[in-house]
Amino acid sequence: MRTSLRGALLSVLAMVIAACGSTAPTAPAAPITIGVSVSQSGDFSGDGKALVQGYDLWAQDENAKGGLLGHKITMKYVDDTSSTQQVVSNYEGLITRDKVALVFGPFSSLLTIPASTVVARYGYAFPEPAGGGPHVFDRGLTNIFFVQPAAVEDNLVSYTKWLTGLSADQRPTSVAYATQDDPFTQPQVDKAKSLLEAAGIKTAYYRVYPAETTDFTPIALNVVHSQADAVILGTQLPDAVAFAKTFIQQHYNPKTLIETTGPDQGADFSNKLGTNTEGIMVPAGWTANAKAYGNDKFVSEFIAKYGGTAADISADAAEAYSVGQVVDEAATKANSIENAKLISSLHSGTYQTIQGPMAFDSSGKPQGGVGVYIEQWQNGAAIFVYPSSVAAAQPEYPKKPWS
Amino acid sequence: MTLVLEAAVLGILTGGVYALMASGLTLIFGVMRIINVGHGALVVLGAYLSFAASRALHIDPFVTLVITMPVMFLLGFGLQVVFIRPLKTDREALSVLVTYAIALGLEGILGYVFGANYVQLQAWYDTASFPIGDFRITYVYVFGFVLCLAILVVLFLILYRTTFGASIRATMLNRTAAQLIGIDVDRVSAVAFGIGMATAAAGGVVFGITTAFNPGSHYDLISRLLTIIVLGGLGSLRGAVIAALIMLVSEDITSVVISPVWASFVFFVILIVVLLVRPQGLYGVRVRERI
Amino acid sequence: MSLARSGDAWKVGGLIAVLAIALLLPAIAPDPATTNVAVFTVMYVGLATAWNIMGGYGFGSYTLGLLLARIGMAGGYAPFLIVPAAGLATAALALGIGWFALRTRAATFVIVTIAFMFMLQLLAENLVGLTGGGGGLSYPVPPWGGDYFNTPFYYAMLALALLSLAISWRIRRSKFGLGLLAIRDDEDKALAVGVPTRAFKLTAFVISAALVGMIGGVYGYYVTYIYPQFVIDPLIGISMVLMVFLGGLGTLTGPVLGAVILEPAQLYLAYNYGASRLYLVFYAAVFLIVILVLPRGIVPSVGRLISDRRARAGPSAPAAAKAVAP
Amino acid sequence: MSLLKIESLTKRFGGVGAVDDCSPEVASGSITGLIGPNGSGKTTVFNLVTGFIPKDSGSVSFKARTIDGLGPDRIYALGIGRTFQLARIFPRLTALENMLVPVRRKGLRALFSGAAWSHEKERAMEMLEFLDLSLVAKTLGGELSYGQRKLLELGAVMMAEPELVLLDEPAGGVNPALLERIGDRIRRLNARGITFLLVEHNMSFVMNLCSEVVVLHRGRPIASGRPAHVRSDPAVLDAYLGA
Repeated sequence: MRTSLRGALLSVLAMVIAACGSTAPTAPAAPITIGVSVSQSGDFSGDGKALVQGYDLWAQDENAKGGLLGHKITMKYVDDTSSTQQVVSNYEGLITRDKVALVFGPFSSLLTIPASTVVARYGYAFPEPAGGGPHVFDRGLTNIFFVQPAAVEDNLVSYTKWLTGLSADQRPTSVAYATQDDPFTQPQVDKAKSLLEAAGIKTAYYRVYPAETTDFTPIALNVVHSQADAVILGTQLPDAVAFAKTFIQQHYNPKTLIETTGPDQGADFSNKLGTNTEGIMVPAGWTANAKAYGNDKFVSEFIAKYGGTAADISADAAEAYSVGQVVDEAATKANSIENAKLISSLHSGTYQTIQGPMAFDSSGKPQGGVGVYIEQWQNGAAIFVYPSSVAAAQPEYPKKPWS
Repeated sequence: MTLVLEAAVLGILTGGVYALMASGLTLIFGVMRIINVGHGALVVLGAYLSFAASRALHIDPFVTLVITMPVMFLLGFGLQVVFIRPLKTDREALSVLVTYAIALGLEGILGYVFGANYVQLQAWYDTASFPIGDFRITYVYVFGFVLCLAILVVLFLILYRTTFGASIRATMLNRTAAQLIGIDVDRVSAVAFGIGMATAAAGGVVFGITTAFNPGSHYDLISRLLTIIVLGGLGSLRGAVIAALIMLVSEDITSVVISPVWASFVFFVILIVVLLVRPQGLYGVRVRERI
Repeated sequence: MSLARSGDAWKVGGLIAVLAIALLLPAIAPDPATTNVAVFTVMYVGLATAWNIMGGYGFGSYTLGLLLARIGMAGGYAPFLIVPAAGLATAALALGIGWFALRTRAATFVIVTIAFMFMLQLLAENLVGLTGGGGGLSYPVPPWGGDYFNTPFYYAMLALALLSLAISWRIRRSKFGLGLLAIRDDEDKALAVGVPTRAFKLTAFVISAALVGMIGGVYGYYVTYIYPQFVIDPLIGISMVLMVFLGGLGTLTGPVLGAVILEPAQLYLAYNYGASRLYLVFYAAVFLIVILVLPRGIVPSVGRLISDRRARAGPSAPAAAKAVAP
Repeated sequence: MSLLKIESLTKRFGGVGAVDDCSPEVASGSITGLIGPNGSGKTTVFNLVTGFIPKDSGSVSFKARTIDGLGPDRIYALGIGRTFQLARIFPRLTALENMLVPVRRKGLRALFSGAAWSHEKERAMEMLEFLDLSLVAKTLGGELSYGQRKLLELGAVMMAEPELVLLDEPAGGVNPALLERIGDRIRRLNARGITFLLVEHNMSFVMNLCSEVVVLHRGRPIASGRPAHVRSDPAVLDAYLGA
């Protein structure tokens, strides 16, 4: 009895949603609004700004070529103050009050997860640039599409491939790991650790530290003491810089050092370390130098619109831009911007982005073995060094001494 | 073992910075009986001012203190006059809200002016170090520690060797009595707030060189500073210094011996145990008025 | 104040009207964007009313989330039925913390409570096997569609808010409540006239923790995913304090009014002006103005205004003054 | 017969003896005055007896039962009430509510039922009447005059029907007319069987009111007895003049 009542309710809802969805595309040239909740204050505000840059640039490009399937695009941004409560309200508001045609994702898994259930409730597709933690995909939702070359936990896989592929005499024998307790960083470090241990490389040190930590020096000192050949750090920008500084201060120079975030943030990273960025690695799905689909155009337009140099472009912006590219191709393929059709078309086929080609499985995880590459700072810029298919230069190994 | 020793040394050196930041907070509490929740934001403001000044004038971050400390002093004086002095009823509770609002406002303004990206003060010595045995000590921590020590000494001299310091101490002991013997408590409060801000500026410089910060950094700072001054005893300068050292040393040692995730846990356990035995904190005076 | 007052017919009428609007709101404004704001607003009505402890909120969220995960209960109406378990667990925790923390008083008590809260947060983050650590804890997702989804949560929150109001109303009119008011005014004096202050404070602490814990449980189920740093957050406490102050400390209607004004305002400001980056400055400015202009909060200030006017109008002034300021 | 018996009470603050081997007694039914120069430890004795501060050594017994180690609320429950210097009342409660706070009830259910049972209210109103405060019953404590507060504090402390009441400077800061009224009410309450121990600086007030006087000097009693007798004690004169 109860179930049938609920069933009836759901079918009514489905009709309502379908009705809403069908109003938009009836007039082909009708302008549409795409809603995004971004963090403009609070912890993620730096990344939030980069997302806006990427989305805006994409919208500008789309409008220049006539719009998304002919619909001129307006982006609507609302601030989630980096809080889960606000992000839930925001997507609710964007979809039901502002009746936006499409929604794109916010920054970080932390906010993507609560937002995704709201978006799913309304049958909207949820292409998102920055929510790749394992829990994003294990909630049984089918509307999420994580537009990065690999699920977060696989970010360091190509790095481990590179390490284990080194000749026996060169290969590091011990690794020190330290990571923030964060759904973005920890899964990748843990996966790298299990892969390297399986390959017989011993773990000299492993620590998780709280995301609120402000004084990283004691942890860095432990890493120094381990005297490991390789160091793998699950960091954001501030700790990425702090670890490197302590290593320099303590004259500790591992053969290889990789940090999950920080070294990919261009000038924001290098203006704190100067020439000592040399040799530091970072897993990256995107680089300004890559020859992927539309990347040159993205880079030149970005610099024209926001100033700076190619090295200043945050990967967040590129990921946001890719979200737009994926949606554009899916809309063309489905010949519709209805969410239901977008969702079903995104579940099949391969999509070209400035981060390279990608496909999605039923939970929205990126597929196709494209993987995340390794970037290394060489001569003052971060460039792709592995795999050789995309590399602009050989990896520098062992890394040079600190200057 | 050496690691524990290193952690202890590091804890003492960084503890000096926190001691400096906390001393301003505890001074303000002592004189005005208000908790300045905005203190963290004011430290961050000090760091940004030094950042801007060292960028614009191409001078060493420590040298910028010549500019930022007077500026912050005046700012503190002004804030006290405009926002704290008008509070007549429920001062303790309302001042928390007012200073919290000041913190939010500052965060907003700093975000508007400087953006939300992390910045850090640069100096030639921020990665340089000298060896002591196997361990290398970083110049910047030593410089910071010496600066904090110097400023704390000046602060103590002002408090214990000048007439104005005497009126500050009298106000700390008993506001009403100080008023009765002719001390201009309002002026003392404003100056004390100014001094608190000046120390925040000095703390901000060292904080800004050793840590990457952004406008939102004040939340972490203030929660640490508050626990320090409570452990030390609200209003006690000596207590703030000792408590800052206890906090950083215990955290750093826990971090290297057990795990970073339990570092602040251990400190909170220390805090709670101390408060259960001495609710007034290590050096606090038990305030039980009028019995 | 706490003594019964008769003859305030307009007051009773207003109460019924407000209650009717609250009960019928989902029918009046079925738009989910509105009901979503309503859920959070009513949540804060409950929280601000039960305000006293902050950590209980997140603890309640975790209790319910873990219970649901252990039982393996699917999303639907059933989880609401075990919300009281979250309240009981939080109350038990508050009993322990309060017993320790209430050896201290005033400012130190607040700090000890906050220290305990940080410890809870750290435990939630570090006991990864139990809570999922910093990765967060997932609730079952209720199967309802967007148009209906908010309604059950709204009524659950409303029920808890009304329960909080009923309990605090009952307490205020009781001998126990009189003792609490005395403690608030002058704790040593209360002790001197025989009020067992520690037992009273502990009882109040535990009652409010139970309410707050239940609200936290419903919140977790509503947003379907919780993290230690968001649900065990000192800022939630600050919001509650601000609401109470805005509305009027020590009044029954104050926290309700504060929550009804502030929570929608904050959601609205961040939604509409967040992009301008000056929203924080704006928020802080409003905040400062309210405190400096209405230090007693809206309800007592307005009450004073009305009583002043009555004082000018008629001779029964003192009685009227007391009648309006609740 | 002594109602309150204090033996070798000692309290030191940071090495300074505030109360030193002090053993005064309070006879049942008396109005005993505790006098002495400033800083002689009178208020400290009050705080020690009522359990507000822990004593270093010595013992206090009330009705031949020790009350050592009990908290202020328990001591009040046993029948020892006290007032404070500078009249402490609850400023945000009405005068009537101030009277109701000290009323004692048995049982948990009673605690959570109405704030004022009608017979309690009656008693409170009677007491307010007795003190000439019935007109301000509904006024907030904070809005009362200083004299009204002193009377209110005295009346409130009576509500739990104590046998002994410790008054800390009942005459302090009060005008002569009110002084008269306070003295009169204390005397009338005493006539109803309540014993008083009071600390006071106003000598004529003490000499008029008290049946017994104890003189404290540097934390020790140096004289005791009838007022007239104490007044002429050379040790007392020394203490006041030579201090």
